[in-house]
Amino acid sequence: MNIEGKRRIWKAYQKEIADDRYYYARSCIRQNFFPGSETAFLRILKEELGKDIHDDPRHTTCTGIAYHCDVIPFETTMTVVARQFSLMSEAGYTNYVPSCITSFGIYTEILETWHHFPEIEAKVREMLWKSTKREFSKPANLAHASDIIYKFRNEIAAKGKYRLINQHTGNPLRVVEHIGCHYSRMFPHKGVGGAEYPYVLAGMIESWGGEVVDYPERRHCCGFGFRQYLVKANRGYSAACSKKKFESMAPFTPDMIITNCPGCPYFLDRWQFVIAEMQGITYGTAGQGIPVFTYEEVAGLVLGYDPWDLGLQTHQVAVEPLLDKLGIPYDPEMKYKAEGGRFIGTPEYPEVLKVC
Amino acid sequence: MFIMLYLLVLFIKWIIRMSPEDKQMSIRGFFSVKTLSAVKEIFTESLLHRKIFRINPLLGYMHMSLAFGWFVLIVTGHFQSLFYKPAAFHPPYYSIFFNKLESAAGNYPMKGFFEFAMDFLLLFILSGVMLAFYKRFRSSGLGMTKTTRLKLKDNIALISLWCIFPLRLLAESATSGLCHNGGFMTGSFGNALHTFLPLETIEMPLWWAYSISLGIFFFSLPHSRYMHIPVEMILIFFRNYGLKTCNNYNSFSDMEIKSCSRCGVCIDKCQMPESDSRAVYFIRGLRENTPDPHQVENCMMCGRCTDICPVGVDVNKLRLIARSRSANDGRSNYPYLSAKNPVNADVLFFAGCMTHLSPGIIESVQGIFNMAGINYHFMDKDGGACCGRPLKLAGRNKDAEKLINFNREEILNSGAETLVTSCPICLKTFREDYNLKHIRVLHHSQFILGLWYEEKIKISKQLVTLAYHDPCELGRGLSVYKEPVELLNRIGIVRTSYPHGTDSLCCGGSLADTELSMQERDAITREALGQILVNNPQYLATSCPLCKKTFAKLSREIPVMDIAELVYRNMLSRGTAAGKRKLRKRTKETAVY
Amino acid sequence: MMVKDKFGFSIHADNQVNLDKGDYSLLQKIMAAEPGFLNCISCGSCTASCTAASFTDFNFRVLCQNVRRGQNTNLMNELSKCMFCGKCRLICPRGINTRKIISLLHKELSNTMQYA
Amino acid sequence: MEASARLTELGFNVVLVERQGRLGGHVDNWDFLFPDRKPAANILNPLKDAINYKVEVKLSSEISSIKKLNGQYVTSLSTGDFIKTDAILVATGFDLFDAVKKEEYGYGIYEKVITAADLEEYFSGKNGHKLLRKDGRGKIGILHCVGSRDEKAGNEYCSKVCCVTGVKQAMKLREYFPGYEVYCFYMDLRMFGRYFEDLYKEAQEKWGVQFIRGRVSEASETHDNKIMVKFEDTLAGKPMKISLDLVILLTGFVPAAGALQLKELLSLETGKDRFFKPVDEHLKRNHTSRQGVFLAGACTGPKSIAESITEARAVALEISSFLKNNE
Repeated sequence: MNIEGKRRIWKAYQKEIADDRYYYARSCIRQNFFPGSETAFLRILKEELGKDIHDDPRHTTCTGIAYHCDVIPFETTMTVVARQFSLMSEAGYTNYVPSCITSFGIYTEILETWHHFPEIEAKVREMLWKSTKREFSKPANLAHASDIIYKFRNEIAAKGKYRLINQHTGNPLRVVEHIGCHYSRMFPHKGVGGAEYPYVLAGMIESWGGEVVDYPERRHCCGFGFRQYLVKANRGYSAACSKKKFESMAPFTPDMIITNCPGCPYFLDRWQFVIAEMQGITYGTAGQGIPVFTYEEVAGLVLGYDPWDLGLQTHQVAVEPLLDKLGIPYDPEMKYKAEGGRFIGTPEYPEVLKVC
Repeated sequence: MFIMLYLLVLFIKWIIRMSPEDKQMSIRGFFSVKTLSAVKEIFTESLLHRKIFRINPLLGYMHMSLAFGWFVLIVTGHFQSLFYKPAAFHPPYYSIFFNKLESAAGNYPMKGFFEFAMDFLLLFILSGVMLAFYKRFRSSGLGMTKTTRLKLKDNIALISLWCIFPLRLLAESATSGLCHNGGFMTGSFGNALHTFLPLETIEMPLWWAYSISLGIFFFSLPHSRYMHIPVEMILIFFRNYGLKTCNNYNSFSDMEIKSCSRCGVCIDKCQMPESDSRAVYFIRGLRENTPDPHQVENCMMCGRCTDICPVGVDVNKLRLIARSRSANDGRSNYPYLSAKNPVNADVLFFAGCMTHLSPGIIESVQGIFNMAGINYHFMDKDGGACCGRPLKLAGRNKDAEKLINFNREEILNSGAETLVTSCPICLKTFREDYNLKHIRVLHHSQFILGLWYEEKIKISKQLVTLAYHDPCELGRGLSVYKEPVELLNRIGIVRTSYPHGTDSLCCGGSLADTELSMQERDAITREALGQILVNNPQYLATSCPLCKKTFAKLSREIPVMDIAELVYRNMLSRGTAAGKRKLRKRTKETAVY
Repeated sequence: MMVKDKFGFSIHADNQVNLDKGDYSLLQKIMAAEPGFLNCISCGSCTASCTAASFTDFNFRVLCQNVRRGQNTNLMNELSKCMFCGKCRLICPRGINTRKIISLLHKELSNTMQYA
Repeated sequence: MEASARLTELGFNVVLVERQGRLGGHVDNWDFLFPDRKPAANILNPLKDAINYKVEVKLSSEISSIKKLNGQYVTSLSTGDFIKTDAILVATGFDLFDAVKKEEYGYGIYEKVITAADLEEYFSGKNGHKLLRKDGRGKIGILHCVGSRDEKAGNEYCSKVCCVTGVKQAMKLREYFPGYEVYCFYMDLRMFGRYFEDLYKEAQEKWGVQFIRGRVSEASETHDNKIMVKFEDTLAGKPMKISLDLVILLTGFVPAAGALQLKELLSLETGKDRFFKPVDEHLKRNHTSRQGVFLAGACTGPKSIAESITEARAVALEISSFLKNNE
């Protein structure tokens, strides 16, 4: 593979990312899936980078899930989104930073729609006014949370205690980067590096010392697909998608997977358990599976945050083997203890997948 | 002695392997006139080779001189020795070497005659040998563009056979040269030799050479094509008793294979590109138990070889048996074929797969039926099941049976008395494999002619020149030659100065062959067209949809039409020509239909 | 299956055909005996004219397509529907000897039960 | 070249302006041509000979401006010289579609993904590096319609000659690398020219080239450095993937960069495919709305070499009759 070729393409897909004063819109599901991630994001921006980021409790869902399940009309979505924008304006911010990829996709789509069809924007303003007596101004800059981390990846690397390097061998870790479908598929120019070879995560991996794995099913969806997962009978498709990816990346023997989407890490993580239990197949070494992380978690690890503070105990695939590779110390005792040593209970142990 | 023993063993083997029915048939036949007719046939065919005479007199003469000449020579020789020394029995060698053993023979009854006869016969045979020798190197001289390619064993036998008679001549001449006797040839030739050759010393070696070549010939005979000499006679007996090759390999089949003389007459008849799959080599393959797939499969089964074979070997039957051996039969099944509800019609019309590819035929047949007011049912209107013949031709009899049973039910349930098909391929299997009891199975040409006789349709002779191509399956396959031509003659003028009837060519489209490439097929078709269209008719008429399609592809100027299409056209475009009734009256008197 | 009960669903098999894992032995044999096998332009006239296809879902074009892609499973079941009538050979615009291919397939598949 | 040669024959003075440092354009990069596998040189050399010492040739000279002064066109070149002419023949030809634009095929990223032009260079021995081991075994894929009939690539038109080029190269590849199977991934095979269908059939029957109807959606590298492509075999109705040792992209035609500049300088019209638009597609294929400005060759859309040469001869006559009427 000729990396220069990729750099050429990356150059073609550079996007404007605001460097301070962000209005943060949380994800509906991430806080339950990987509770540590958004907290880590805020901590990194505030404490490490000293940025002004507003975490607004009043904002609601962007309706992305309902939208992608075809249960609400686009107008409703746009109106709800308009309200978020007005909250942002009200809080005195202009740089909108959603934590969720699907939200990012929704916002991008809506802004594009308004750009090309001003009459729709006008209609939405009217609807918003009718329903909430609110007005809004469009964000000056829209960037996904991962864009922000990407923007400051080198600062993070500089402050970092650890690098994505195998302490035992000294070789860079082989990292699979998985981009959420709604990040740049629809609007390649709105994503760092475009749609075919997104650079947003690859950039982080590079500057944190890891080695990006380019495998055939790189572009494939994790299988969340909303209805595919939400309707139980359809989960077979969902799992099959992840499996397709694992089969494809396995020959490259990756050490870890990094994602920038709410659903992906969850499914790439949980489906490894399901596939193992259903079919007795495990990926990664010693039947332990391939650990999956959000970019915030990895950033946190690089900066030397405590794994359990990052919520890594909520992962299905054990993270300890990777922590060992990274040479990051952790206290097994504390894995299932909350602040003040309160025991939070241990999960049921899987039959096939090896966990510590 | 050796050869006699060998034959006896073989004969007993055959008898044992025979099915009970065959045995009975043979026994019943043995004590009947059939035996006599067999003897007659042996005389006319095995000795005189009448059939070959018909093909080419010179070729016939060659075979006759050798077979008949030698036969008479032996007999005469025997009488000669008897006359010389009356006895109940002389060992065969006695008469053979008579002239040597009794070289100093004094006078005996009819000496002169015998000496003359023996010499004459020898000369007669020698002329045959000469021709045979000549044929090897210029077969066209004897009306054969190609002659059989021989293997080692055959060559040994051949050469020994060729040597026998010249050597005999030399030997006898030598003897008579010494003893100053012998006939007009041996005597004078002997004396001539004596003038410049030390006959005393070479006489004995010559007789040895003669007897050795005789020996070689008789010992190589069972392994060579000359095995046909004895076996053919046995075959003729059993054939006269009504035995024949059926769906599996029986004693009679074995006789047939061994009675092939590899005369090569069939080679010229074969339209296939030069290959080992041709009849004579295929039969040899069978006899040596080594027919390779290509040898078995690569044949259009037009039946021209079977038709011409002087021995009457049923090559197609033997080939089908060979195919069924290698075919993985019985694995196909057609559960999707669903029985239709019975219809009440007098006539069933079965177009067949091939006809469906030229709808013109269907339209015409239906048109004729309607104009004749026939109460018919178009059985495979929406594409019925295949008749099963193609599978049979591939040797897959069990699979074919499945289709046959299905169609059979349909036909019998329909309650019709007549089954008309426009495809000779279907017709063949309907007649031979369907056992349709009381139901008349006709080709549309036959049925339409019948309609004309019943005055149900009106057609008029017009000034249109036609060439008619007899399809293999209809002609040689089912011996339906007369009706199509008669029907055509009622609507036009059929010129037949090209291979027709039993000698008709194959169109090249045959379903029996799976090996031929399209290019090879086209070559065959072009060649056939060239011959058939020799006097440039207005239409090329045929009665087989496959022939039609095959010819139509390559016949650029002259349109190829099915007989039904021509008749239907004629009916539609019929002018009110006078004297039509008269014409019909005249033909009715002479009609044998 | 017990696991299915446990999860309430089962993982779907991958619908994508992997040509790297195709079995081309049959294709090789056919091509050796009948080079015209690759001449197919998938016009479908064979299937359109097919006597069997008018009764059932037998599709000779797809059957050959699968052989060319090394997908040989269930071929015999399909092939067993063919009546060998030969219409396809007459119709084929590329002059492919379909009947030879059919009998070759028939022999090959019959000999090796794995396809049956 | 052909046009200028003909015009000289007809007794006119012709100046041939060529952007590149050599004559021959794309054909000069080609190794051999369809349908008769004739070496490109055999076409080019006669054309060159025909103009030698007859036509004034100005190599590596861009056109900086064209003005019309009392009925004559004054063309100033980057080299500084001026040319006064009564007529201008635009024969800017075409550029090859930049395969990098089809990011999903990874041209310029995966070494084993090359274009038809690269392959021709390899065949003609112009670029030294070896593609595959001659004695190796494996699979080669040829992707048709790269940048043609593709709205995503901004080109809705068919580039016409790629299909047969693909077939030609498929056979050549089988000849070069007997151990490698060749797969052609096509949407439609447009064998428009004489003998093209024969080539297609020969490729199938003699060379065993496999044709798969379906556009490749994406290419990516496997762990053993093969290229895995995804596609649907639309004739089997199944999504499929296959890993290939070499992928050749049949890049289509796009209007030459130089043409765009001339469009401005001469204010010429172009069709929605961005190729020059003649006055009439049937009767005035070589005429522009501008007096004395003519068109020939691939600047009015994808053409085969034979077609371009024929057009050159046609336009030569058009121009001469135009000039004669002017006198």
